[in-house]
Amino acid sequence: MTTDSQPLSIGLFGLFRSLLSRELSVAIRSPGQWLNPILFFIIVITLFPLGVGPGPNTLSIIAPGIIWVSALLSVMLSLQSLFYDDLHNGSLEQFVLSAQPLSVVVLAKVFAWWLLGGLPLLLVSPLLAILMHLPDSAIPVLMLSLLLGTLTLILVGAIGAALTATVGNGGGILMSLLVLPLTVPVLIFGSGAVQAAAMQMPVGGHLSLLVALLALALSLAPLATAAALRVAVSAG
Amino acid sequence: MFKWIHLFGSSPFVYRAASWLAPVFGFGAAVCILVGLYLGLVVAPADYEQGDSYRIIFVHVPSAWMSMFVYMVMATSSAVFLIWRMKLADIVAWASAPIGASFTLIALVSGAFWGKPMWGTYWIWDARLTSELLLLFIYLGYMALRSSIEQPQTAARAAAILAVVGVVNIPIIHFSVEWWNTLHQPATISKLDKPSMHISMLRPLLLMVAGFQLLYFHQLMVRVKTGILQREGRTAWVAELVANNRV
Amino acid sequence: MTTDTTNNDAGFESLEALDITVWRGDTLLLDRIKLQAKAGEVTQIAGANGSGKTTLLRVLCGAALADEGEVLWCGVPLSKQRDTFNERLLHIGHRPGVHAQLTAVENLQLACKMGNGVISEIDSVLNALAILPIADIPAGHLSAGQQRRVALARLALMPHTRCWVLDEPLTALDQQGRDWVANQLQAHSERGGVTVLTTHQPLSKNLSGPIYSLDDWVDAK
Amino acid sequence: MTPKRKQRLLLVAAMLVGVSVAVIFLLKAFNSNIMLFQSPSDIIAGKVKEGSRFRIGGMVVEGSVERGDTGLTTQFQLTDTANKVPVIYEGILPDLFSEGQGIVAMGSLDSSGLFVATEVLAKHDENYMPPEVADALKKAGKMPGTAANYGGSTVVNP
Repeated sequence: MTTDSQPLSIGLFGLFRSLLSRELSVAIRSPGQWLNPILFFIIVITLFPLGVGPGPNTLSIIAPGIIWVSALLSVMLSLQSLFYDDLHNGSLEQFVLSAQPLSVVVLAKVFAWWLLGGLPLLLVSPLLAILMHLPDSAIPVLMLSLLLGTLTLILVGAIGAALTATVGNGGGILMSLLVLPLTVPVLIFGSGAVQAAAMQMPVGGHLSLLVALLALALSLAPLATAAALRVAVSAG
Repeated sequence: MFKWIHLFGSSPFVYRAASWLAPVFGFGAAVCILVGLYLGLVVAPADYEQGDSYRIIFVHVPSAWMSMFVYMVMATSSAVFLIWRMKLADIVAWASAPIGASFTLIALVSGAFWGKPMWGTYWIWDARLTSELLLLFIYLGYMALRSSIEQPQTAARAAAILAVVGVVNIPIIHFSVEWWNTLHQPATISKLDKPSMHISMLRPLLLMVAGFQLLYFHQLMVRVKTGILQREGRTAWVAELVANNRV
Repeated sequence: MTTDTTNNDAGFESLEALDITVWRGDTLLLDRIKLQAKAGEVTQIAGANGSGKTTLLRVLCGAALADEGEVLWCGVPLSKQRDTFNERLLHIGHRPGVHAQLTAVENLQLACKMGNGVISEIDSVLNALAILPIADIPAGHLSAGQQRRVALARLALMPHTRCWVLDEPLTALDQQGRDWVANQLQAHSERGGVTVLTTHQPLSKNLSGPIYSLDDWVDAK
Repeated sequence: MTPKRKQRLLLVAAMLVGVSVAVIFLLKAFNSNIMLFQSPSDIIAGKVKEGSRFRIGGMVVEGSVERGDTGLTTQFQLTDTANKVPVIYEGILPDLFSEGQGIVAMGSLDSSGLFVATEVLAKHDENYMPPEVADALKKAGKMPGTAANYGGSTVVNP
């Protein structure tokens, strides 16, 4: 067909970039969206010494698990509203009905969300590691595991956010219910890497698995999210 | 050549087939389970190491196996529904979810009862039990998602996507939990070349597996009938069924 | 712009609905709706509130699925040519896709990038719509009519689109705004484009085309 | 090729690259041997710091189990056939705990090199058979999973 030769004025990367800057401009104007999850992360972690007791030995044993579980919960909390605005103001419908690939839209949103909801966790984690008496040698591994892990969590969580976008009240809880069992591998290898580092055991295996999970999530999760968004839009 | 496949798009045909098959499967399941229980609980000898407590295997292993099998059926029919928009496939997935969840629950509870004599506690975070627990959560999530979306079409498509996502994830979850805790025994029957189970114990186990399989098909047929009636309630042929009191 | 290539099928394009049936729970919302929107005409869908106008429009542009029936673009089902159709579609829905936290310009820039629109024209179009002075305020602070105008600006920014599906484009607009929309519709029709819209306001007399009333279908049931 | 087709091809290619990266790193992880517990040899070799918590896996040395006079304290030695580590545990042992059995214990080393366990888990094997068959196999020395042929490697990589 001759009409197929109409050039697309914008490449995939250009599209990704403009969507990313759109998401970031929205986020800058509503700072609660990304500030609250990071505060939640810090507060939850400080609750554990108060609940479990301040003994440095106990704390250092549970530290990798606590930090990772808190990161997981904070990401899930922040993800609940990932598609809410765009579904309700009709932007999502425009994305679905455009000729641009929806999975690129999803990737841009996910990446923006990671910059706002994942990267800050990564940056404050050394501070929390010190509060939890995690051995200093484990801190680089903690940060690296969070870097790989939070991105995977957001990619997987986006599927849940898209599936529950049309569910009004209680959609957030439902989303966690769907997604949390699917995030178990990330939790296992993420906290496993930190634990291994704390015990001075090799961490290469754990980190390789986190990279593998991330690569798999990057290539498959946006497809599932895009499919779920089409369903959400068709519900009106 | 594939003309017959269109029959499965016809609800009255499927309804009649299910009505006919349900008692057949039910009878087969009853026979297999009764004979299997007799052979397993009365005829089969005690184990050299675990004594009589190993006999829980005759319930635990078939239900654990079914919990996986039913999920595979659910995911496959969900994929078929997403690709070809075949309504029957969605009904099968909808019908399978609670059955699969029940099998998972039975596997968990029987595993816990087995764990008491074996490990000295009802629950330990062993790999097999943990993945089974996560599988139960996935089943529950599927059902929760289905029931939270009001529009039946939307609910069906969203749930189907979740089932397909789950089927990619379940092997990964299984594998990672396995690594996380490798204390459980390796699968007993998966070594097809040389089952490490004595024939007197293997026979009732296989019978129980067949019985549970048939039980699932029986339950599936019953629920598929319900599902068809729910979705086709507004059609003439259902009205006719009701009028003739043949539901 | 690449109007010379798209004009090849001008005058032959059409959007057709074949027996569209939609159930909302146990009630039949749309019952075997047939309609044909031809090139160069403005096809109107009328009907009382709740008669299913918005749903029908969403089915026509492919955002929602019908329980039965099919939508054809140039004789080919939408499901078989999603991308081809989406490149030619301009849809302004009941929720117009204007993000409250972005300014009019930011909203339109993204719309142009997604839909291959003319970014350089944004300022002049906003000027014509009399909202240029408020173009740098987040859209959430604008009035309903001003937000409508932001959404409608896409009509002028994407003249290459061939099929316009508009849900109540005239709502909340004053006389000047309605005239602007009528001019855009006329220009689109003259380019040989297809238009389907719903409205409660009378359209300008220059715009010709069939009117389908969903109320008639309700009566026929 | 139309831009649209090219774009779609690009996305599919990116996806395939992603999946292959996943496979490559998966294989890499398999080769790098994630250790879930330390073996007695690792501990003798000083790979573990005193006081840090870890899991130890091995086989209970025949004849090494001593029950304490008071209460539930048990002391025994764990081996991977090459080295031995003494273990002390206070609590109820699982039924399957016996000499020659593979177990995993959680705990930490004290200053004298004694492993203080807080938890002991018994591995049980994957064989089910009547006692007579087991006896016959034992007599013939073909019993799977017993001390006779329970190699160190089986314990370390179950």
